[in-house]
This record gives sequence, structure tokens and C-alpha cells, in this order.
Amino acid sequence: MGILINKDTLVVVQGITGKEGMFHTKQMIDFGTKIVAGVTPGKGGVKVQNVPVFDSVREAVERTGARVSVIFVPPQFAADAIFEAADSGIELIACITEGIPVHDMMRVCSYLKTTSSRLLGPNCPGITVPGASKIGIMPNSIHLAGNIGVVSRSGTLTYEIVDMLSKNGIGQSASVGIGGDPVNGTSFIDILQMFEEDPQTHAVAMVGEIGGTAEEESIDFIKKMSKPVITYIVGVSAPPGKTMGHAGAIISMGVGTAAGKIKALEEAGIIVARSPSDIVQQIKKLDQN
Amino acid sequence: MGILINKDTLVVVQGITGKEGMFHTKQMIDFGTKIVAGVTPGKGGVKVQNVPVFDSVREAVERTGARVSVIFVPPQFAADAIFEAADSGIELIACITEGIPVHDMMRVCSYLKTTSSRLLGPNCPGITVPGASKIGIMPNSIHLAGNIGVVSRSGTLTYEIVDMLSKNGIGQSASVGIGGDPVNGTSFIDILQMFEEDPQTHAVAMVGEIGGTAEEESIDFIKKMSKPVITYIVGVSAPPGKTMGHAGAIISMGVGTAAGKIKALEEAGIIVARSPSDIVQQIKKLDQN
Amino acid sequence: MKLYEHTAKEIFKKFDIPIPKSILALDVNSAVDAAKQMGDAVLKAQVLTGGRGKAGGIAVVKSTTEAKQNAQRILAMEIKGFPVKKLLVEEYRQPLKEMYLGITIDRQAKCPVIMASSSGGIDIEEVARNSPEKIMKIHIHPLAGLQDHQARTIANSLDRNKSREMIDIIRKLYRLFIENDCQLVEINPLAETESGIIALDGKMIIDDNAMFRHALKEEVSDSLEEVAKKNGMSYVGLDGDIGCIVNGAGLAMATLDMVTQYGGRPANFMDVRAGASAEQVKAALSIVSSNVNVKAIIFNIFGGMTKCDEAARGIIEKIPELKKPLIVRLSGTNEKEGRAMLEKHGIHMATSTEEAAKGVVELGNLN
Amino acid sequence: MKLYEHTAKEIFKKFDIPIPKSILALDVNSAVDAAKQMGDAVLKAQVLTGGRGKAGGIAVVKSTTEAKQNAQRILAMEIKGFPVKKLLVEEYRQPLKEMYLGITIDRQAKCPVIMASSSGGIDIEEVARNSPEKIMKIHIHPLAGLQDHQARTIANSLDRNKSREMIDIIRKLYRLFIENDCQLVEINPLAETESGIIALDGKMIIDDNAMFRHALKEEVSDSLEEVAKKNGMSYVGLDGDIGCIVNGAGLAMATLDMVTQYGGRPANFMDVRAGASAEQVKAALSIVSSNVNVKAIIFNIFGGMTKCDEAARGIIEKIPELKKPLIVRLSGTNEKEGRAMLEKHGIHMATSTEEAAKGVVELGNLN
Repeated sequence: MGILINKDTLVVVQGITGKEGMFHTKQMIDFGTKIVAGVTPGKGGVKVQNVPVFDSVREAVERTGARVSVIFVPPQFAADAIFEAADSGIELIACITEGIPVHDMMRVCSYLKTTSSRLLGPNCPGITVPGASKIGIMPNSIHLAGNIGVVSRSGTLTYEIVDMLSKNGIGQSASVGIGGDPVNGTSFIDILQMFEEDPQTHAVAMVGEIGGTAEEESIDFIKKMSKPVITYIVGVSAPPGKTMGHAGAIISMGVGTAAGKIKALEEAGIIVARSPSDIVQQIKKLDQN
Repeated sequence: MGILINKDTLVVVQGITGKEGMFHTKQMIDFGTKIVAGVTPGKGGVKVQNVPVFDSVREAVERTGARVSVIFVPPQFAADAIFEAADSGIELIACITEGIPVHDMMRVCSYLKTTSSRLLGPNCPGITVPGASKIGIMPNSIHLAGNIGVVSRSGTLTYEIVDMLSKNGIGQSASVGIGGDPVNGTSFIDILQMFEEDPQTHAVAMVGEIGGTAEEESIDFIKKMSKPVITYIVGVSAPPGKTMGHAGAIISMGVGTAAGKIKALEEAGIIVARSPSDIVQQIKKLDQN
Repeated sequence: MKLYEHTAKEIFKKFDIPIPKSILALDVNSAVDAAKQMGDAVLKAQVLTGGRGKAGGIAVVKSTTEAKQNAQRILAMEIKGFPVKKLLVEEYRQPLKEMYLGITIDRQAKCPVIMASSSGGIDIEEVARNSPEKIMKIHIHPLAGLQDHQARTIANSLDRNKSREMIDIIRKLYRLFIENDCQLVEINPLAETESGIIALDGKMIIDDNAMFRHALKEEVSDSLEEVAKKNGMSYVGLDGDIGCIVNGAGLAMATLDMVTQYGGRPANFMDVRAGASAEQVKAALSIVSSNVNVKAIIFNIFGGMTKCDEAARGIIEKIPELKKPLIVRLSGTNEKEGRAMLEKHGIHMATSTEEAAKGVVELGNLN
Repeated sequence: MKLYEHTAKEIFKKFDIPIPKSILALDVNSAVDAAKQMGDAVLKAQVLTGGRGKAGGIAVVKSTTEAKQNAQRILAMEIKGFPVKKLLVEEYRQPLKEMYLGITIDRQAKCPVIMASSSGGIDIEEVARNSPEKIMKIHIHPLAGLQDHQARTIANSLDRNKSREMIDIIRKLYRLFIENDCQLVEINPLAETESGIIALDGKMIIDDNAMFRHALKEEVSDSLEEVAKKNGMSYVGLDGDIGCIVNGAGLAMATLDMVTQYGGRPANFMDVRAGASAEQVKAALSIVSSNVNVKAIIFNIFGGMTKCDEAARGIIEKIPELKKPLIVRLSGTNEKEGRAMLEKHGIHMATSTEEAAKGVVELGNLN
């Protein structure tokens, strides 16, 4: 079970011949992920970690049946890599790359609406379904199979929380990083919906941060969910963001602070944990009820 | 009944202050169409045929509740007029304008897929539901309410056929011109589907012509329909089309001739009439069966 | 609008697509002078039709004598009815490999499609027919435009070893296609030569509807097609003797079909378009009747945008100088007014296309 | 990257958006010379922050004496911590009406949004708060781009009588926004003057991630923020005494929150980003420890892309010159190797963010 991927998911790694691509291909294989192909334009024909490399995603898909892609290509080529994956029929595209221009991402997201591909990220750690498959860069050792869905805008903070859950014997149905960029492919609500529908998931930990309104937007959905959601918002001690001129103020009108988010969540009756260890406590409380 | 429009349809005329816009606004009003607004940028505030004119479609929609638009603006501004209608929540856009650049239409059609608007045309005579409403430029006098759906790529040829049907006592549930341009909004199949679902329609007359593959593409759909479809293809005596270089030949590989279309239709067991009066005869035959 | 090879190549040059050095020559002497400057040269007939190579309209020349002989010969040719009035004199570039690269519009997919084949040259249509798998087709999203991965895929299919050079040409050609409102742009052959990849031929067709945003001038021509176009109408000459004037392309084709069914042979296709004015009607009658083969004219209007009284006014003004018998059918917008005007002048009238077609064939047989 | 007004206006000029005549002055004398050339002139402090008008950083001067006095005064100012080093000297243009026009990115809608108000000027934020209906917002489809009807709607909302002039400016500003990868471009006020509509101020923020495709040079600066940026890291100075080095913005924020919860006050935010090298770790330690207020440092890595042994290598190489107490937490990729290396050097270790945060606050209190 779990969401989005399972143990039979066939994966292509875009940018497999780069340093990060190579390293994490090995990590994913060690985890048990079925990496069936790599892509680096111009390097078709070689092998990396015993995985065949192709010139294009289309070729990789035709030859191996891959349906999920994970992207490690540098930011200036990453938008094109997403376009290529979508045009080649990839169903789930996890883009790890950090630093993609936001204008590129607006075009990408607009284009993806015309396709049936889902984008996770960019600037995200990917998704791990313990005991089944891992797409991305979360450390292999931190996961434990179980019934908590974890979804987060952050990378390393997700590891911290998943690690703490596991060390406290609380397993995860899946851990998902949706990415920290202002414009991204998959929202909190998308993942909450999947956890709501996944029989293995009993409760969800949602980790938000300052900036944007992604957390506030999820409130209505969370209230309708049958499963408990524990939230945690970081950035309480952050200084007021660098001003974005009047336009930022007009658009956001003061939203985006941790205090504002926590207030909105609590007013809606949603549990807000105060630290990673508090998440653990809150989940333990759920079990007692 | 009928399709797409009915007697309560509220219509805005884009380009109402132009010569054609003014003339056909009057014609439509005479037919019984509820023209509630006109739009010509910069002319907001005046009245044409007692219809209030606005600067923008959004304003027209907000003030009058119009849900259908008919476009008479010159070809160089027509694509923008379609964008504007779609962005203002218009559900059906009938674009009468002839001569819109095909590159504009590719962009328009691609954009419309991201909206819920349907485009009829461009370069089309619009749609008439006898006794209910007329959107476009078909002559008022030729229609008779009844049970035949008419759909055609042509303008004036549609009038000829509708006129002949009416003079022979064969009424129409609706007459629709989908337009003669290479890239357009609504296809034969779209309209056939509506006729199939419309209880008032008992049979359909579909009028095609040389060029493209719109007729061939409808064959599979027609075969699945519960209602009889009489087809008529013009251009049998037309000289071979001006060559479009190799690319045209590679793309079309000889398709697009009237002979080819007629052959494909007849091989699929679909009735092909040989003249407008033959359409009448074929429909009369249906009634006898 | 179809462009001559030399015009297309001027546009290629603007977009920085590599082409051979060339000079346009309008007579034998300047063709010979040009060839001298090129060393080995190719003389190419400039005509707006294909198949000129097979017709002998292209010659490689290695001496002044050869240049003169061939320039004289080609400038005297007529290819598929097009007299050769211009020669493009190009430096000769030996192709090591001939490829095909074209962009056109896929009506069904409603988007541009790039086509490429590493087997280019004069037999590309045969390749398309017999080995369609040798032609790669890539559809381009009209709003997103050409993506890098698409250019790369096409480039690799043409020549994986020249990928970078190829991607560059593909991107430029796509930009050219978009910025010039092309219905077609084609390089065949796109040749690999010792000094790089180069467009040895160039074909462009620009959307007539988009001419308002381009500064291109059409070649001066006094053909009936051109005269009609200038008057906002569409005319295609045929080899029969029944002149046809109709509003709307569909009804015009139906009218021609009817004339043929009744045993007549249309002398032309003419669509006066929607909303024709009296002036346009007069021009249409002048154009159609100026064809000496025409024995009788059918004038068939079903008015929507076009008003029958406006059409009648044009006909009546033209009648005195019209030497050919005419049958008129007017229906639709302002039909009564139009018919009443014509009846006063005793003009043959019909009430349907079929009746008019039958009538005009009879008039033609009498004449 | 935030641009100075004068840089933004140079870009406005390239895109043919009307701006007043201006000269950039770095000292009083050249400011006075420039003002002389303008007749009535405005001196404007060039600082990368808002509110300079209210702070007195703008002055209209009508004489050489006034110019000199004000140039001296403003060049001696510091506005919200930014010393004024440059003056933009502009010809004075009397605004008859002040409007607002800005383009930014709507994260939620994932597209550009154009904002316009006929009530522009320094109080625009108040307008936004109290009369949001006075600000028109139009979302632009990222692939289709700005449509004419959208430009027209915005133009009409600003000034229906100057629609054509306004449409032109809106189109140019949108093109500027796209072609420069802007996160924000803003004209406030966009002024109507006797000689036409003109951009009296200009603000631009360019996406740091897109700098690779732009030739803009950043202002030279030796702030810790800039040094961090040059090393591929992100640093924000705060006013506490606990130095913080973390990989990942989310974990960094959580770390600061924890330090605060345990009673400490963070001296900075620092994200060393994913995949930091030993060199970057050393640079991070240098930057954070160079702040004299720092009493203790927390170094918190949960490695995914970042490898713990690589981080440990950086720490160990830096230890000899590091004068401040340090607590290190290493988890994730190559955790064992990293921890083993540090243990050999007797460095304080923690196993979670919370433990490390608690530890660093204790170290700070000891110091």
C-alpha cells in the first residue's frame, strides 16, 4: 500500500550520470527501488550502477516501461527535463533539483495541466514508501513501515521528523516532500487526499513553514478528513521576510507568518505541534484515544 | 429543444458597432434571439439596435448575464476577442469572422482547452434553432422547425440545403456551421454527439467538403450512432488542390479529395447524397422506412 | 503565399540559417557573371512549383560556356506552366548526405508539426509513402512552443554526431516558422557538406490571412487569380467554358459539381466571399468574362453576410458591357429586393443552385 | 536580486518605457552639476529598501544652493540601516495624477499577476488594505502570455482617456517582467504629467535562480549575506548570540525555533543547502563565527544530498582556528563515518535538533 508508488514501480533517473544522480541511484537501488533506466542526452549506451542509460526519456520508457521519473539535472536544464518526462508519458515526475527559475516553473506547471503527469517538487526530497520503494534522496536508514502519512514542504526537516517517528516506533505509510519552492507541482491538499483514501494511513503529520498560503488553503480539506492530522509550522522565530515591495504586501496582505498560520490552524480545531518531539507526543496521544 | 442554444439564451455581440455586427444584430433580434449586450472597446455607453454596448465582455457578462457570444470583429482582432470571451466565462463563442491567421487559431484552440468555453467556427455562419434562437448570420427566412439536424463546414451551402429542406416541408432541430477554416473549435463529431443525444433530432444531414480529414474522422462515430446520418460532400469536380510542398503530401498522403471521402463513407455503409435535392430525397426515404 | 526559393533563402539568412552564397539573375549575362564569381556553380530556375529538378531546371556548371548554355536553356523553359523568369546562381556545395527538415500545420492536431528524415532529397515523398518510419514527426504545443528535448530528439534522428549544429538549425527554423506565420517551411535537402550543415533548397508558404503583419511583397502578376485576390475574392482557372461566380467556397464547389453533373464544364472556381459589395460583383463579372473560353456565366448567391440587392446592383451596372449570357440565382438576405431589381432588367433567374446549373449549361450549349 | 532604482530605470529605458531624464551621482559636486542641467530637479537616495520618501531621502530642489544642501544631507543619511552612497538626480516632473502598476508572481495561482490602481503613490499599501476594490488584479496565463484584452482592461481601469498610451506601457512592462525573470516589477507612481505618462519610480527584483541567463552585475558588497550567497549558501543576520549552521531551510527554521524555545537568541539564519562540500562547510563556519556577538555555534546536518563525512571533514579542518564553542549534530547519509571522525576530535555531539539546540544554549550561557 502507501501512496503514489509501490514495490513494482519502474523508475527512470534523469541526470543519472551526474554526481548526485549516480550517488542516489545507488541509494535507491539499495533501498529496493526498481531503477530500470537512466537518461542523459548524448550518453545513451553506457551503464551506471548497472542501469542502462538512454539519450531520451521516450526511449527509456519504450525500452523499459518506466512510469515514474526522478530528476537530478542542473537547474538550467530541469524545466526541459520535466517537459520531456511529461511528453514521454511519465505519470509521476519527482524533481529533486533545487534552484529552478520560478518563471520556468510557472510555464512547466501550466503545461502539465494539459497532460496527465503529476509533478512532485521541484526542490523536494521525493517520496518514500517504507518497505516498498523510494524515489528521491531521503536517507535510507530513517524509515519504518507503519500507518502515519508524513507530508512536508521541507527536505531535511522531513528527515528529522521521520527519523524521530521511527526511533519512537511510529512507522510511516509514506513520507512525501512537496518541495519548498514558491511554484510547485503537488500541493498539501493533493497528498492529504491520497492519505485520506489510503487504507494503510491512519493519521497524517503535515509540516509547513512560513511563506505563501499552502497551509491555510489546506484547512478546509483537513476539516473534512476522516483521519486526524497533526501539523507543525516552522519559522516562528524567523525575522519578518525581506520585503518584496508593495506588490508582495498587496498580494499577501500580511499572510505567510508562522504565527498567522498557527492561529488559522488552531482556530479551525487542528492540532499544531510545537516541535518534532511534540509531533511524536501528539501521535501517541491519538493512539491512546 | 435543439442543441447548444434555446429561446432563453442570452447573447452578447462582440463587434456590435461594425457594419456587419449592426446588421446581423438586427437580424438576430428579428429572429427572436435575446441579444442583451454588445461589446466594442472604447464605445462602452452607446446603444446599437437598443442594445447596450460595453467596453469589455466581462462588463457585459456581469451586467447582463450573457453566456453566449457571437463575434464579428475584423480578423486581426478576432483571436483576442475569443480569448476575451473565454476569459469572461462565455460558454459558447460563435466566431463568424473569416480570415483569421491560422497561427492565431492554433494558439486560441490550445488555450480554450484550458477553459470551459466552446468555440464554434471561426469562418462559420453560426447556429440556428428554428423557433428558438439564432446565433450568427444564417438568413432568417430559410428555417423551419422540425427533426433534422444539419451540420456543415460551409456557410452559404448550408443555407442552400436548409432552404431546400424547409421548402420540402422538412424541418430542422438545429442547423450548425462549424466553419471552413483548417483549424477550428468544434468538430463534426462534437455536433453529431449533441444531435445523437437530442430527443428532438431524428436524423442528421452532414455536409462536408474537400480538404482535411474531418469527414473521415467522423465515420467511426456515425457508425455507432442510433440515428441515421445523410452525408453530402462537395468538391467532386474541384481540381487537385494547390500543392503544399512535400510536407503537405507527407501529412495528408493523398487524403482530402472528395472521391476519397465519398469512398470511405460509402464503404462504412453511410449514405452519401449527390446533390442538395438528393439530401431531401434521402431524408424522405428514411421517413418511408 | 508561396515564396520563391530566393526569397525564402533571404529569410533563412535573416534567421541565421546557413545557406550557400548566391546571386539572383534575371538574364543570361548576369547569370554568367554571377557563375564566374562562384567557381563551380548551380543555376536554379525560380518557379513557384515543385519538380523543377526532374524537369531540367537545375544545372551544375563548371565553366563560362556551360553557364551560358544552361542559363539560356533554363531561362527559355516553362515548368508546369510557369515560365522561368529568374535564375538563382549559387556556389556549388557537394552534399555528403541529404536530409529533410520541414515544419507545417497539422490540422487535426491543431498544432505545428516538425518532420525530419535522414533520407532527404528529391525522393522524400516516396520515402514518406514506402517507409514512413524513416520520417520523424514531432508535434509542438502552440502555446509552450518548441522544447529543447524535442529539438534534441529531431537532431539525433538526423545525425547524432552533429546534434549541436542541428539543434541550432531546428530552433531557428521553428522561430522562422512562427514569426513569419508560415503554413510551411521546408529544407530539402538539408545537406551535410565538408564545411558544415547547410540548407541547399528552401520552400516557404505564408498564410495569406496573416499578410497584414508581414512586410513581404508579392511578385507582381496580372493573372486572373491575382486580380481576384486583390479584390478580396478567390479565383481558380479551370479548362471548361462555364463561368462561375458564387459566394462561399462550399456553395461554389457545389455549384461546380452541379454544372458538371448537368454535363457542363466549369471554366473557373470563383468565391466572392461573404459580404461582397456591388463593386466586387462587377469585378468578379469582369474577371470571369475576360476568359475567352467562357460561353455562359452562372451567378449564384445565397446571402447571409452578402446582400442580394447589393449583388443585383453590381450585376445591373455591369450588364451593358457583358457580352456573355448570364443566369442569376439570388436567395437569402434581401432576396426580394434583389430579385425585383433584376427582373426589371430581364435577366435569367433561377431559384436554386441546381436550377441555375441546369440553366447555365443550356445557355452554354446555345452559344 | 533587488535592483537599485537607477538600474531598474536603465532597464525600463531599454524596453522603451518613458522615464524622466536622470544622472547618477556618487558625490555632492556631481549631484549639484547634474541638478543644474535639469532645471528643477529631484534628488533621490539610492537604497535597496522602501520608505525613503517618508525618511527624507527625496528632495525637490530649485536652486544650486538647495541642490547642494540636500545632496549633502541625503548622502550623509542611513535609511533603515542602508547608508546612502548614490543619488539619482532627475528632472522634476509635476505629477497631475499618481497611479500604480506592478507585476509579480501569484504563488497560489502559479502565474504572473498584474496589479493596477488609479490611486497610486506612497499610500498604495493603505489603499490595498482599506479599499482593495480600487486595485485591479489580472492573472496572466504563463504560456499564452498577456492578451490584448487584458492590457486594455487594465489600461481602462487606470485612465480610459489614455488607453492607447497605457496599453503600450503595460505591454512593455510585461515583456520586461518576462524577459528579465522578474519576481517583481513595479512603477509607483506611474504619473500622468503634462507631457504624457511617465514612470517616476521603478522597482525590480530578479529571481536569483535565473541569474545565469542575465548579464546583470550585482552591486559589490562585503556583507555576510553576500559572502554566503557567493558560496552558494543563504545567510540572514539576526540580533542574538547563537550562531546557527543548518542544511535545508526548513530544518534551519526549526533549529532557530528550538534555540528560541530553549531560551537562546539566534545570531543568524544559515542554510548551507543540499550537497554542501567540506569547503562550503568551512566557509559557513567562517561567516557565522565572524559575527562578534556569537557566543556558541550549533551545526545541524541531516544529510540527504549532503554527506555527513564531507561535513565532518570541513568542521575538522576549521576547528584549529575556531574560537567559539560548537555543538554538532550529524544524521542521515554517511552518518556513521561523519560521527566517527568528529568523535576522534572530541567535538560536542548531539543526536537530534532538539538536543543540539538545548546544548548550544547551555554552551552560550557558559561563555
